[in-house]
Amino acid sequence: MDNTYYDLLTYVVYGSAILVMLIGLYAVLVKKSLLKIVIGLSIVDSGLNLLIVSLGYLKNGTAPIFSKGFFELAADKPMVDPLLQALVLTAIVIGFGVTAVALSLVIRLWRHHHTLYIDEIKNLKW
Amino acid sequence: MEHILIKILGAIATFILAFIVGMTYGGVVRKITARVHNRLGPPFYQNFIDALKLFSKKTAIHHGVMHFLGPAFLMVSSVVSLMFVPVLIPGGDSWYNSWFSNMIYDGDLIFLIYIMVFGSLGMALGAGQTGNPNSSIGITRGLSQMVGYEIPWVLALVSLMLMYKTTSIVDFINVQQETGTWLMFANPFAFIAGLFALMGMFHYSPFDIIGAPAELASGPVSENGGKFLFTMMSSGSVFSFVKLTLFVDIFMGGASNLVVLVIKTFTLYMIPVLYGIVSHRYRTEQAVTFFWKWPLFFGLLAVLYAVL
Amino acid sequence: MLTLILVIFLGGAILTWLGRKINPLLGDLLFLVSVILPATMFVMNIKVGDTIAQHTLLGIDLVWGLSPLAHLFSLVVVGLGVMLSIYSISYMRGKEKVGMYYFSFILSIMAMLGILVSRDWISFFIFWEIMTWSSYLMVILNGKKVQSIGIKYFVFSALGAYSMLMALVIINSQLGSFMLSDTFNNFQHLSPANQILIPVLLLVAFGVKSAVMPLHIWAPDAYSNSPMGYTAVFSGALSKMGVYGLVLVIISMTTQLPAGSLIRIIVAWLGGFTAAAATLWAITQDDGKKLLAWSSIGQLGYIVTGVAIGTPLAMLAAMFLVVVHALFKGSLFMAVGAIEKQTGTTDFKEVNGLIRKMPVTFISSLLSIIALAGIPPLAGFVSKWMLYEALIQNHNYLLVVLLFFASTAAFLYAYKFLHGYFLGQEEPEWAHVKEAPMSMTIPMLLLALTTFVLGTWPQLLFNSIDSAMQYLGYDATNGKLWTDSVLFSQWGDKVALQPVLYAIIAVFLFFAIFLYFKGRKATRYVTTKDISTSGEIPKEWENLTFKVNFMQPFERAIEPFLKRQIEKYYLGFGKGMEALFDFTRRIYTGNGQTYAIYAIVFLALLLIFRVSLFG
Amino acid sequence: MYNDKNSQKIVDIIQNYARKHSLWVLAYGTGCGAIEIAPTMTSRYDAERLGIRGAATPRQADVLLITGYLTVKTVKRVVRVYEQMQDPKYVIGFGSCTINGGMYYDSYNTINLLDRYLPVDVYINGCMPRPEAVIQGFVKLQELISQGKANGAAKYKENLEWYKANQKKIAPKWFERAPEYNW
Amino acid sequence: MVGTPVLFIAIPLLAAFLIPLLGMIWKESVRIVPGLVLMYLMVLAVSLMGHVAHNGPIIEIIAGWAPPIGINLVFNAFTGFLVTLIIFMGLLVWLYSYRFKSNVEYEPARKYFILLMMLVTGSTGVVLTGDIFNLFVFIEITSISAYALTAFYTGRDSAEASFKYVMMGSLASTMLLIAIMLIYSQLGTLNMADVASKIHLMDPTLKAISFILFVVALGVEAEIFPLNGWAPDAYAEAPGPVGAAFAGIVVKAMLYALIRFTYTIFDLSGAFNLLIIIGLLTLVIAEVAAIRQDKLKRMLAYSSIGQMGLVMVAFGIGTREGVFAALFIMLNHAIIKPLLFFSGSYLVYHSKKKYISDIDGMGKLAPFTSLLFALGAFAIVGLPPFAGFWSKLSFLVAAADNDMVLIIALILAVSIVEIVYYMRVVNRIFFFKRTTGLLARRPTFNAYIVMSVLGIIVLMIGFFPDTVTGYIQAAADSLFDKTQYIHSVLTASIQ
Repeated sequence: MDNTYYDLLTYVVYGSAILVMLIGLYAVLVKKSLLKIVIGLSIVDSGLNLLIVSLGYLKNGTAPIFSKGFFELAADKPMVDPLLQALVLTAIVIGFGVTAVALSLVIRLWRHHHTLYIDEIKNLKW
Repeated sequence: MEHILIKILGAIATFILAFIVGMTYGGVVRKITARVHNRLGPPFYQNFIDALKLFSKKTAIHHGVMHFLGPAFLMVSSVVSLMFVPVLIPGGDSWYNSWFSNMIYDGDLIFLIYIMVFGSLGMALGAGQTGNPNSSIGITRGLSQMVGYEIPWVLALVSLMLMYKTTSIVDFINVQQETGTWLMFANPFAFIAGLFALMGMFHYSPFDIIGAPAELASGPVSENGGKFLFTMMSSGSVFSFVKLTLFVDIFMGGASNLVVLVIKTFTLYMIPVLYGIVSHRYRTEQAVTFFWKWPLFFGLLAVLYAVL
Repeated sequence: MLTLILVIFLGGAILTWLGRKINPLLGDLLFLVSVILPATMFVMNIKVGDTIAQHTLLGIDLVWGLSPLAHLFSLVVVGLGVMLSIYSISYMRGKEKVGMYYFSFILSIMAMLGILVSRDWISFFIFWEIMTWSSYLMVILNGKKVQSIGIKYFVFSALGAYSMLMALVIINSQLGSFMLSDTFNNFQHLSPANQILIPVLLLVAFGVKSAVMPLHIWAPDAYSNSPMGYTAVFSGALSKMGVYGLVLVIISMTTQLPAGSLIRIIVAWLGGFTAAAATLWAITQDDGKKLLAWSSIGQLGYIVTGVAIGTPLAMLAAMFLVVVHALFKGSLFMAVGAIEKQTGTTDFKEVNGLIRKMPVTFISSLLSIIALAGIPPLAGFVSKWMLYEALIQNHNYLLVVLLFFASTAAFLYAYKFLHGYFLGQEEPEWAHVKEAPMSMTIPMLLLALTTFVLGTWPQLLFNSIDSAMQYLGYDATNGKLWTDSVLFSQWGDKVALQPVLYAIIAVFLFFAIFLYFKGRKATRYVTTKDISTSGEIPKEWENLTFKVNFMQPFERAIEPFLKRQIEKYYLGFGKGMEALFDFTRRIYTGNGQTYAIYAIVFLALLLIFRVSLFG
Repeated sequence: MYNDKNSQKIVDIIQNYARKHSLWVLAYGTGCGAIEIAPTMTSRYDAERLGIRGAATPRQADVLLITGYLTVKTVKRVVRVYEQMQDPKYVIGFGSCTINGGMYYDSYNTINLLDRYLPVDVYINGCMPRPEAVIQGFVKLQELISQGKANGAAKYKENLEWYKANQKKIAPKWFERAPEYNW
Repeated sequence: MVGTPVLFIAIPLLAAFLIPLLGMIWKESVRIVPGLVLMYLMVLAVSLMGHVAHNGPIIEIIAGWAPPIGINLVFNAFTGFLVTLIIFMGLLVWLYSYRFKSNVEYEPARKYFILLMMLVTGSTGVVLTGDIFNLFVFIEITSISAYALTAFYTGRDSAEASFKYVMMGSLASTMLLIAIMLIYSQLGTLNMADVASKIHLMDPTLKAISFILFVVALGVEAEIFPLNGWAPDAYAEAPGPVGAAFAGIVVKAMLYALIRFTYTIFDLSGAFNLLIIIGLLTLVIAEVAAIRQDKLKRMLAYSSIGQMGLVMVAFGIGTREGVFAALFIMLNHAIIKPLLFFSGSYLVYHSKKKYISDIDGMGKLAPFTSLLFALGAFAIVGLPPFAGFWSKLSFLVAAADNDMVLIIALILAVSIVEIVYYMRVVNRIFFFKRTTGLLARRPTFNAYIVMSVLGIIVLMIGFFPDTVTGYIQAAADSLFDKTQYIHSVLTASIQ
């Protein structure tokens, strides 16, 4: 592959990741269902994770794993930044945790209000 | 010691003079009023007879200690303010002038204004203790009216004070002696404002709502007969003498002997009396606001005149 | 020593509060001890001096010393404090929240002394605030209208206190020192804008406490709502702290300003208007407490005017009035307290004819009222005379007329006060009323008699006022304005007080004896029901005393004035603000999504404006 | 007593002179007779030239002028007013109603003889008496005063029980709770 | 030395995981173990503070990789001060909630104390860490435990509050992550000191954007207007001690992160102005909202937000005195606001809706609690001689030194608003007649101790502020000394 095509592909990947984030943000800001909001949050997370992973990608890079033959490969193939992947792993775990908490809260809210319509859950205001 | 004795004798003489002149003026005013009404009127000495009768009347009851002290306060106010008013020009040409300069160097005009209201307060207390509602109503009317006329009065005095840089009455007389111009001509606006205030002070019509006999049963004095009334009456006579003399001293150049004094005070006295005879009666708030209109205007004019 | 005294006060306050919880008597005892002991220590041991004690907190030097000026004020505080503490024991007996009363009482005495000994702004401010909140506790002590009156008081106090705080941090930033003396000495080093700003801020601060006109609206309610035993301190001493501050600001700051004379004229006129307006309001009151409250505001107006004019005679008058006002107003408030204690009400329309029931209270009230009205020979006259002379000589002609008007109108409420409680018909309802206990009557009588003494021999007080004025930078006035008991003005006019007194006493005795002995045998007392009422005999329950709409004619005359209450504007402002606040808080809609939108919008805004923010 | 002829000293003569020439009248205008007071006092007949003038309250008054009939209702007030007046004091009965009830002699509600309830010094006859008669009545009273014979108050004091008994007959409740007679 | 800074993170985390296991053996241990842990940490914090004062900052390197590659913990005067504060507050919250309700079930207590331990872990981690991504992780730990604690009560609207918190929090974490990525993509490092030393190499636009993202992300947690919509709900609905923990622990840690970014990592000059602007906005809006509240805890929450705004303004002054004032306010707020929350939650204990009107006349029923509440109210509005006054004074002095006259005026005006609503409550407590039949709840013995300790500290700082100012001064100095921070971290080696 030549560089132009690679750059273009990079932008496409970045762009689609950001698009995914924006879709999630749309869901969070506009959708009225609690579940959809939670899903939106989750989508934002996913998009961000995609973005971060793709940021760390290098052309012809190899996985940053110490394995048999790694050093042979590394001689001509650069290693993908391992830090970002570690970060994304952590972020996925955290995102999972947050989603879990959010969903449990949604269940509680459903029990309490018998609705998932966010405009009706406004007992606390002003 | 001798000095003090002369002072005391002088004070007594002043008091007697004030009493006689004041009483006589009262009688004469009644006579004049009667003549204006096309009546014969009582003799000019009628007030003396009334006083004597009141004095000889029994006073069987009282309403408490302030009832006693009220007239006494009134008398104190009159006599003490008399002591501080130069009845005749001090050091004048008549041989008896020194008799009437009691304590005139010991107090100035502001002091005099304050000591003059001492009596009103005492009178008010005495009237209040009788428990007669008419008395209290009269008192509140009187005090309200006093607040009314005090403003033009003070404005007039202040304008003179600032013109001649003094607050001493003797100095005012001296100024008039030196310049030869009466202050009523030196600052006519002050005189006009002061005259309005004088009318208020004398409680003749239209400012006689305080004692209005028909509706208030003579107001503050309604529970007082006999010697209470006698004391009030004589104190009132002395007090009108004080007011007139003060006015004459300030605005009309003082008096060098008794004759001049009598002429000047009597002339001055006729102004409120004659105006009162022909005028209607103001309600309290009308009286108060009256003083806050033209008299106030003249007072301010007087101050302006003095400043310029 | 000074620290010890203040610590005794503070500890005494807490101990009294605790002691009161254990045993009322113990509380009373501790209260007396913890006021009188440190007060005595203060008077005996604390002499005028620059630095008596010094502490360092937060890197700021807190320097305590006693200036001659403060010494004068401290006399008022200590005197009133001791008198009122004795009075309060009886006054508060059987009431609620006595522990809190004692606590706040002692704390405010401490705070006032603290203000007076402070030589730096920080300790000044600390004690100022302690004074504010301890008096606040007093204002709301009876639990009536707490939210309106108390909050009003606190808001205005806070307004004043924060103005002061602002001024003093600016001073510190400009001059690098919190010391009062540095502030005044290096005032010229401030920038021109600050030279105006700081005096104005401080004037607001002190104007609030001394109830100058647009800032006075807390005062009538606060004065009348606090327990009477404390109101005397409140009006007599606590408001004087504002005056103390005004003296410092006006004499030490505005004299160094080119625009200072303008500020002073404005303040003087404000004082004059305060005196006049408060007097008119006092006339319309039907409650003794409120009447005296307004009257206090009016008297403070005179003081403020005198201070603002600032000539030697005016200052002498103002300082004299500070002391005298504390005396007579203290006595009057105590009298009202005694009446409240004995009858349970302070409404003029309910209480009548107490003169025979409470003669001592009446006599002290009478003396105090005469002093208040400024009638010779009592002390009120001395200060008024000096004030008028000073104003006239200083060419403030219209101001003198305004004050004269206020002072004349003061007769109306003075009479209304005496008439309202003591005169009028005696009612069977109040037949049981007894004179207040000795511990209440003696302090008030003592204060009233002191006004008598000071009215005749004012030089007793002039000497310490003189040293205070020399401290403020006036020339040695001794010998110019008075000798013995003769007052002089610069024009050479004078009033000799002793002859006046002798004349009055002589004439008075003569006529009193004349009236009394002339009819002593024949005269007997009849009840006040026995009056000439068109032949009608009033029934027992018929009360003919004239009380309702007492000053109605006068009120009609001043109606255009009465219609315009400053308080209404303030209330409107407050309501408007609250409505605005209510509107503002609807930003928090309660919808999580909205908050998310806020977050995104905020982010977007920051991103848009990042160039202007970060360049 | 004040008006005892035999004991008139020089002081009493002076005092009586003053009393005689300074009669302050409390006109109790109960009946139609009050209409005659006004001309008596004003320009036409001018009673003030004799030192006679109106008083506003009983405390200041010397003469109680009862102008006309007295009903049961008004007599109570009149007695009260009389008792509130200070010594020396005089009563003038004005018009025939005070003498014998006049045209109301048989009314259930008027009193016929004022003398039974108050000590009248001078009666002025007529229905109504003209101002000249009124003035003459006053002059008569002045004469009596100067002679020391106008001693109605003293009579009232002496015969207080009799007067009181008469008064109580017509308005028992009122007079029982009336304050004691004060002078 | 009793230990190393890493224990601040490790021990509570370990405790959080051990509590359920220990609970199986001895049920009471779920209550006692956190206390023991926190007490130990307190001892540790104090001794480390002493060490730091003499020997300079402690840089601890985790996992054997030296900075800038590995993760390091920084315990200097500033972070140590905050850690001590957090641990101390944690200890008080633990003591207070030891038996907050007389018969707390085993199950909720276990959850509660686990979450509390997590909260402490996260907060100390945020303060101590020297690595940006690590910071993110700790922020998330704190947040998630805070979400859960907010929703602790099942009966009320706490789930709603918590959900709002989750929404805002996860958006914030997204932004935080983006910002971290921006920095990493530009500079290739995540070590704070390293980033700080290389920040001038960054593209200015991206630098500004990443800073803005940091501000917004951390602002959500630090309750900046307009990102604080969740805060009043969370404060109001969480249990009383949790509210106190939010005010005393969470917000402090988050604010620390914000300040660290502003002062140490980024070199944007406009950042201080931004802090002042958002601080003022937060302060004004929060106080304005607080005056119209009818629920006590909500009012306290708004007041808390307002105080945070004040702290931000103080940090925005940007001078050493400003930082000193900010830290002082933080300290006072961390002491007084828990006092208010602790006493306030007893005052409205039996009230269902927690209305302010339900505390009318409480002064008679619960004198001690009421007195402490009043003390707290007096202190927080800055009345001398209580603690709040000195911090306010030092703030104003710092502001005046920078000629911020209008800001001073605005803040003082807002303080009047603050006085109004606090005094209204105090008036109600002491001077109103009891309108509801609700009885007062007697505080537990522990709560008495906690509240008294707080009250004594309030008085102590009020009368002798110099007992704490030394530490604050050192902390301010250490925050201000950027080069020293970078140097000490980057030259640290594995001992």
